[in-house]
Parts: sequence; structure tokens; C-alpha cells
Amino acid sequence: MSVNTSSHTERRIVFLIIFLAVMVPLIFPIGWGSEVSPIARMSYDLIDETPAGKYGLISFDYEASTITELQPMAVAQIEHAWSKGQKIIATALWPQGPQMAEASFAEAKRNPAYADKEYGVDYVNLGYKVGGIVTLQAMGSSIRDVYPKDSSGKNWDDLPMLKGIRTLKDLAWVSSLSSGVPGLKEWVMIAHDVHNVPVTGGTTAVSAPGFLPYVNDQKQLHGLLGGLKAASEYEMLIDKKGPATTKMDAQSVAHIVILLLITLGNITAFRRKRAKANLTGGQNA
Amino acid sequence: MPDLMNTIGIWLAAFFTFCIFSFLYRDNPFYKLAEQIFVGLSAGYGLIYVVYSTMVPNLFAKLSQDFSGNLILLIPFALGLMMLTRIYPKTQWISRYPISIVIGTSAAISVMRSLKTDLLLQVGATIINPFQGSTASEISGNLLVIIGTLCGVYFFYFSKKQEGLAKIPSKIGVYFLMVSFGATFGYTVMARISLLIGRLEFLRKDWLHIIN
Amino acid sequence: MKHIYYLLIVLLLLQSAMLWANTTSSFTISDKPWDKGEALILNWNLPDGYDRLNLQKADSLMVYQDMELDEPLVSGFVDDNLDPDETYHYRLIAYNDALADSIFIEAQGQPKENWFYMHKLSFLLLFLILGSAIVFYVMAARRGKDFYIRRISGLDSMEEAIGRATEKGKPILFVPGISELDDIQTIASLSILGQLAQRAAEYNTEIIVPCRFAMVLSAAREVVKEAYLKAGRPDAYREDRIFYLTDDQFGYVAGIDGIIVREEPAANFFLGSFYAESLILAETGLSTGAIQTAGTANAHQLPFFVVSCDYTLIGEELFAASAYLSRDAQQVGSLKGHDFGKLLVILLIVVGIILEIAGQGWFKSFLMGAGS
Amino acid sequence: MKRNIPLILAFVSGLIVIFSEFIPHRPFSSIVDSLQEWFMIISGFAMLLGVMSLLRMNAAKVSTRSPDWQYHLIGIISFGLMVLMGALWGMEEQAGILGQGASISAWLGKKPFDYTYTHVFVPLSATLFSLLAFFIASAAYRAFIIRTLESNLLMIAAVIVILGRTGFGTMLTGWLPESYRFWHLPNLADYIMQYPNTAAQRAIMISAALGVIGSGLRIILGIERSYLGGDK
Repeated sequence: MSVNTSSHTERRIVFLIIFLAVMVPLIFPIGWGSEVSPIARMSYDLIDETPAGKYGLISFDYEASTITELQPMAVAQIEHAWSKGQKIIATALWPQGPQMAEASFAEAKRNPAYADKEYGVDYVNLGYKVGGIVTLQAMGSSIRDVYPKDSSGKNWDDLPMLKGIRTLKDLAWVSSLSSGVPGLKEWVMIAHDVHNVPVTGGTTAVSAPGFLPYVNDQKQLHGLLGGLKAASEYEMLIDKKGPATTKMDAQSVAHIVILLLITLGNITAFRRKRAKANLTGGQNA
Repeated sequence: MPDLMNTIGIWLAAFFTFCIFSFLYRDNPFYKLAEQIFVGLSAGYGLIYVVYSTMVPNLFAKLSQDFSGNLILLIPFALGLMMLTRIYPKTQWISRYPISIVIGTSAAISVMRSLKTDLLLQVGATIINPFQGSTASEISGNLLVIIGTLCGVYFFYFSKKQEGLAKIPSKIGVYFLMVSFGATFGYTVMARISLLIGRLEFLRKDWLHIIN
Repeated sequence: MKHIYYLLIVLLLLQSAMLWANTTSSFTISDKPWDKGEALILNWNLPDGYDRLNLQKADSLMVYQDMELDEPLVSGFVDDNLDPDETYHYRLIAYNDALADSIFIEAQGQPKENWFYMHKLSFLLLFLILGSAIVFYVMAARRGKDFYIRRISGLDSMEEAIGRATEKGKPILFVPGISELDDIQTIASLSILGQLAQRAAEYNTEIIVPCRFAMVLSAAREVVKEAYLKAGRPDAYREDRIFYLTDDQFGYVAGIDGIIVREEPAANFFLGSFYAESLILAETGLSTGAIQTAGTANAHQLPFFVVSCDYTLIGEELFAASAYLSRDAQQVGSLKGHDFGKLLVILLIVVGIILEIAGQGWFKSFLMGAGS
Repeated sequence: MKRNIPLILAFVSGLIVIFSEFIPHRPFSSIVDSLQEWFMIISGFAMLLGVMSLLRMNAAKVSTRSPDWQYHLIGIISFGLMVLMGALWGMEEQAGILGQGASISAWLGKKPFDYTYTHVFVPLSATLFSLLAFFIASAAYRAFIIRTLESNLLMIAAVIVILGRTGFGTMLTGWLPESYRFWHLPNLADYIMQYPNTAAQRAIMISAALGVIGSGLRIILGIERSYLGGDK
């Protein structure tokens, strides 16, 4: 299939172009973003329309391997909720979840606007509990019984913001950032289907199609963020040039550059063919 | 101290990242260095990993804790030792016993798995009523799946010269293959660019601390 | 006074006996057939008038515990994930809310291991048909029947590739994929290696085989040694050219890349099971100008070989290659058996679709082993 | 004898696996799982052979001072270092010969084996993997050329899917009215992935399955025996 016997120099130029196409947008973000899809906006609206002082719960149901896609969603949702004056409870159905939560809160606090957010007052990290759906069922009758202590071992009563919280019903919204089972599906089944708490969430791009059926008339899922693209859309909605936007910029630039390279390759091949035809023509004459 | 060592670690990682990237320009001493370190380290890693994750828990720990209850494990143990007879040319033939058992069982496992997941389930998935779709694009898509699968399977038919009429379905099969190859290629671009983003993000954030 | 008591008791008993006769409640437990002994089927029959049901199972201390149920109880339930030959006790409780009354019935059962998976019947039939077709054609070939195989261009080029390497005085690189010996693709690759090594031996061209797994290494050495023997040049066999690199996927690739750019083989063969590394290998090989032949049954990697190699064996062509190259009657016969399988598949699909359109779903459900 | 017994072993073990596929009764029902565990153990032993091959090859290069022998020496050292660190202090929670190595872990921040893994092995592996980004671009540049009908189909499908995966594609066809939704690039890309692509993948899978079945049966029946080598 190799028609263009492209020289080494040509290859190296292509490599350099790709390197720059990815590196430059990472250092100098463009903030292109893309058209916001309706279901990503729905997810945004849920947090956006919740009044100040209410509680949101983010469940960190992923581990380090899917951090690229899910972490930016977590950070964006935390910043969004804080900007609206809401309080955030972090839980996890995956063992590595509490670390993911901690990293996300730290990242969000790096934004000067939220540097003063205080642990125990504006957010808590309750930690990981084994059991999946059974744990969620138990949280339906008492969150405190499931989490007598937070992830660092502090007692529930020593965390002032938890005073107003008894069961899942006391939450204004739940968001599960989920890379598998248990995760988003279990939250929909318990928090939404049983307790009628609005549930939204984020997944990797690969598993997003499987959740689309839940974004239906009953709003089993109140919108969904699927992959890096949706994460960048969310960042655009909260007016933030975050990591997802940057990475998505790099992706878009690289894709366009590859398309340009294909065009260029065709032009070169066409020229070569013509040069060759001229040459043989010359010989015949 | 751990902080300093961590910084050194990041510099090491950055150094090796550049060593590998340098291969894109041409083979060079840095790549040769990285390549040999990579091969050596990974072979060592593999050996240690297998000892800690398979040999100890699945064999040695079981045998030392409850020897009589795990007598059956002496079979793989013996077969494994027989593999080692390859070290001496004279005893090499003994290693054919474990190899033949491994190949016999895995051939049968593969036959069963392929028959079930790749043949039976795929055939079943193609048996659809194409007109059941609700939209024109769904119906046309169903028809494409059926035609493409049938012609594609026929493309691999070896017992007949593919000429005249027999050539047509096989040609159509090739067209489907080409569309699929192109589409898969295009679909993979994003995942591959992501890998590069990952590496460059490491260089930018962890190594150079450029925050934007 | 005592008599009245007795009378009352007798009356009560009579009444309940009559109730019993009228309503015939039943609760039966039977083994789920055709399985590993992991499930019991619970069936019950209750008269009308009960509002809700509750199902309990005895734990190891014979204390009845409520069962966690995913679906509402109607007239039956299948309890799975059980252990074979254990006895399980169940209690069904029916409540009548209006009368604040309830009854319970107890029953027990034992899951049994059976001797056949009935839902795999279609699977077994297909296996028997394909298996006997292959054996039949192999036998026919043994008796001397000649079968035709159409051209496979990727394989015709093999001689050309070896010839080119000989001319240039450069070695041939053969990569048997990155899977262990338990992948049939690896074995198919090794039997191509046998053919190739024999020709290389005849041409007196060196062949390099880096392996990712030690067992593949052992088998590859046997195969190549045998090929040199067949070619009548056992002295030319060099064991150190068939070697192990590392078990790590990318470590292995780094090593091969080094070989490609330093030894500059004139012909590269990538045959077997490949994953993400396919494009790295093929593009590096392309940069040295080697003739490249690739082949894999991993459909997702084929595009990358197709764009960067001169010839690509697609899917089954990899398995057909050894028969094609060796013209060994038995292998050709077995290939004929695969072709029979293809016609059978086409027939099954066409018949199935016609029946689906006609609204006859039984064929598909039988084939897929549904209802299990 | 040296040849026939292995063939009988392959035949018998293959047959047991085939029976176990259809028989839910013990011992057949659990046989495949244990055989796979055995396989891991056998290949664990075999690894020693591989390591010996690697060391022997590198040692030969070093002792004959063949070109680049210094690098092969470094290869041997890297291997030895990794094995030594793993053996002495273990990896992750696993203790080595010298126990958990608390003091050295405190100094390094991790166990030496894990430190090397994180800071050398992982970056090497990830960077080599990331070379694909470059190669996929150069392959696209070189191979997606308008020529024959086949290569055009390859190229067009690739271009549509690449466009459909980014915001750029949405922009290009976003102006098309709703009734032409099908022609929006993201939808078109999905359509290609969902239908023609599925068909081709299925055809490859089905026919390759037949190849696996045929080759597997040949092995079990002892017709395919190249893996055993010669008679000696």
C-alpha cells in the first residue's frame, strides 16, 4: 500500500508537525471547546439550578486508570457547586475513590476563588465503603450509619456541615463519576428510582453509549458527561479553561493536522505521478 | 530525602522519555541505551512479578501450607520442571511433554471459545429481520450488515477460483473490509493522540512545572 | 365444660381441613435441570386473597432469613449461586393484610449436577458437523484426492522476499506475534515459520526470530531446527538467532525496533497475534525499506498492517498459509473443511433471516441457545 | 516414543477440555479453570529458560566485543539490578528476602523495585506506546492516497470518522437542516462504525474462527505437529 516512497526527511517533518500540534495547545490553551451537547448541558443545569446552601454528593467510582477523562469532570463539578454556594459530600464505591476525591478537591482549591473553602464546612470526604448497591440502600435509611467516620477517621459529629444530613433524601443532587460497576447504574437504581433524588454522572467515552437510555423522560439520569469531550464542554459552561479543554484542544488540532497531512500526501503523490509521467513521456519522444 | 529522590525520579523519567522520542529522528546511542535498559529491566520485572504473583501464591504457598490437600499441584510443578530440561540438549525431548499438554488443552479451549463467541454468536447476531428498523438509516444499515457479512465470509472462500460471477461477492467483501479498515484507523487516532498527550503532560506539569 | 372445648377444637380442625381442601396451597422445590448444580426452581400455588409474599431461606444455623430479591414474587423463583448436593430450606410466607393473617409453607431441595448443558445443544451439533467435515476432507486428502486452493498473494510473495534477502546478503526477521503458545495464531505462525525457515536454509539466508515468551522460544527453536534438517543443512542452524527478549509488550517492541534499524533485515514477517504494537513494528520496518509481510486474525490491528506492509494476510488467511505453502495433503484437506464451514455459515444466516422475516423466531433462539 | 507420547498427551488433554465444555458435572465442570492455572505455573517455570536465553545472548555479545557490546552489558546489569532489588526487598506489599526494607523505602519514598518501576519502566513503556501517535500520522500521510477504488474507500472512511470524532466535524455540517441529520459528520461516522464496519469485522471473526477450529482440531488429532520439531 505504500505508494509514496516518502523519504526519511519527509517522515521526520511529519513527526515534528504532530509533536508541535499536540504540544503547543497544551502550553498555550486555545479554549476552542466544542458545541455543548444537550445532555451535557442538562447535567450542568442540575447543579446550576440548585440553590445555595444545599448539599450535593459526588461519588468517586473510578481509579487511577481513568483519571484523564473523569478527574476534569470532578474538578469542574466541585468548582461549579462551590461557585453556587453549595456544599459537597464525597463518597466512593471504589477503593481508590477517596484518593481521587482528595486530588480533585486539592485541584479545585488551587483556583484562588475557592482557596478559602474549608474541610468539614464546605466539603467532606467520607471515603470508601465496600458493598456497592447494598451500601447505597443503607444510605437510603441513614448515611451516618454507613459512614460513622470520614476517610481520615474524624467522627461524623465533628464535621459541622453534616448536621443537616440524615439520608439520601436530604441531597439536592448526586453525581457518580463512574468507570464501571459498581457506579452510576447503582446510583440511578437507588438514589433516583427509590428515593427520587436527581442523579447525574460522568463516564468514559467508551461506556457512555450504554448509559444514554437512562437519559429519558423519567430523567433517571439528569444528563450525562461522556468522556473528555463532555468534560471540556462542562468546563466551557463554567467558563474555565481547564485540563479537559486543553487536552481536547490538542486532540482537535492533531486531528485537523492529520487531515491536512492526508491532503498534502495526496498532492505530493499526484505531483510525483505527473513528474513520472512527464519523464517517461520524454523518453518516448 | 524522599522528596529529593522523587525529583530525581522525575528527571530520570524525563530523560528516558527523550531517549525514546529520539528514535523518531534516527537510531542513536541514547535510544540504544534506553532500549537495552528497557529490555533488561522489563525481563527482570517480569521474572520477579511472576514469582510474587503466580509462583508463590498459586504453587509454593499452597504446597507449603497444606501439602496433602494440594497434591494435584504436583502435576504442574513436575511439568514446569520438565520444561527446564531444555537447558541440556540431551534432555530436551522431555520438555515436549509439558508443551504438548499445554498446546493440546489450549487448542481445545480456543476451538470451543472461537466456535461459541466468534462463530455462533456472530452468526446469531447477523440473523435479524432487516426490515424491523424504525428509520430508513437503520433498515439500510441492517441490510449492509447482512450483505457485508455474507460477502465478507465468501471472500475467504479458498476452494474456488474467484473469477466471473464468483468474483462479484468477493469484490464486495473486499470493499467492506476496506471501509472497515479505514474507519477503525480513523477511530483509533484519538486514542493514540491521547497517549502522546499523556507523555507531554508529564513533561509539562511534572517535569517543567509549566502551569497555564 | 371440657366437652365443649373438645367440640370447639374438633370444629376448628374440621374447618381448617376444609379450608385446606378448598385452597390446596403448594410450595415445591426442584433442581434446575441441565446445569452445574447451582440453582433450584421454587414454585408455589396459593389461593387468592393474599396481598403479599415473603420468601425466606435458612442459613447455616437453620435460622430463616429474608431473601434479597430483585423482582417481585409471582408464582415462582429461581435461586442460583448455590452449591451442588447441599440441602437448602425455604419458607414462603403469604400475608393477608385485611385479616391480619398469614400462612407459611416450608420446603427443601438439593441442587444436582447434571451431565449435559442442554442450551449448548446447537453448539454441540455445530461442533460435530464442522469437526466431522474437517476430518472427512482430511481423510479424503489422505487417500490422494486433490483439492484446489485459490491464490493468496501475500504468500506468493514469500519466495520473492527470501530471494531479495539472499541477493542483498541481509537476514530475514520473523516475529511470531506477542501471544503465548496458548493462542492458536502463534502456532499457525510457527508452522509458517517452518516453511519459511526451510526455504531460507535452502537459499542460505539467515533468519532472526525474537520471541516474547520462553515457551514460544522453545517451540520456535524446534521448528527451525527441523526445517534446517529437512533442507539438508543442519550445520547452518544457529540457535542463538532465535532468542528471547522480554515478556513485556513494549520492551519486546523496543528490542525488535533496535534489531530492525541495526541489522536492517531485507524481509520482515509479522505473523501471529498482534496488538497495539503492530503499527510501531510495521512503520519502523517500512523506514528501512524491507519487504514486509504481515498477518493476524486480530481484526482491530489489520488496518495498521494494511497501510504499512506490502502484503497482509487477513484473518483466516493466516491459518490457511501453512497449508498453502506446504501443499501438505492433510492440511489442504482441513482447509477444505473450513470452506465447508463457510458455506454452512452462509446457509445458516440466509435461512435464519428468511425465518426471522417470516416471524419464526425459534431457529435463532435454538441456535443461540436461548431459554437457558 | 519421544514423539508419540506427546501426541497422545495433546490428544487426551484436548479431548478432556472438549468434554468439559458440555458436561456440567464434576470433575469436568472445574477442569478448564485448573488447567489454566497450571498453564500459568508451567509458563512461570519456562520463564527461567527465556531469561537464560537473554543472558546468554547478551553475554556472548559482550565477551566477543561485537558492535554495541557496551549497551548489552548495560542490559545485563539492568536485569540483574531489577531482580536483585525485587528479591531483597520485594515489591508493593510483598516482602523480599530482607523483609520489607523499611529504611530504604523511607529514604527513597518507595521500595527500590517499585521506584525503578515507576520512574524508569513506566515512562519507557508509556513513551514507546506514545510513538503510535507519530506513526499513525505518518501512515495516514503516506497511505491514504486516491488511487484505486479500494484505497479510496479506505481513505474516505478514515477521513469521515476522523472528522466525526472532533468538534470540527460538527462545525462543518452543523448548518445542515434537521431533516438531513444522517449527513451530519458525527452521525455518518457512527453509521459507518455501526454497520459496514461491524459487517466486515464479523466476516473476519467468523472465518478466522473456522481457521482456529480447523487448526485446533489438527493439533488435537496430531496432524499439525510442527511445534514438536523433529523426531530426534
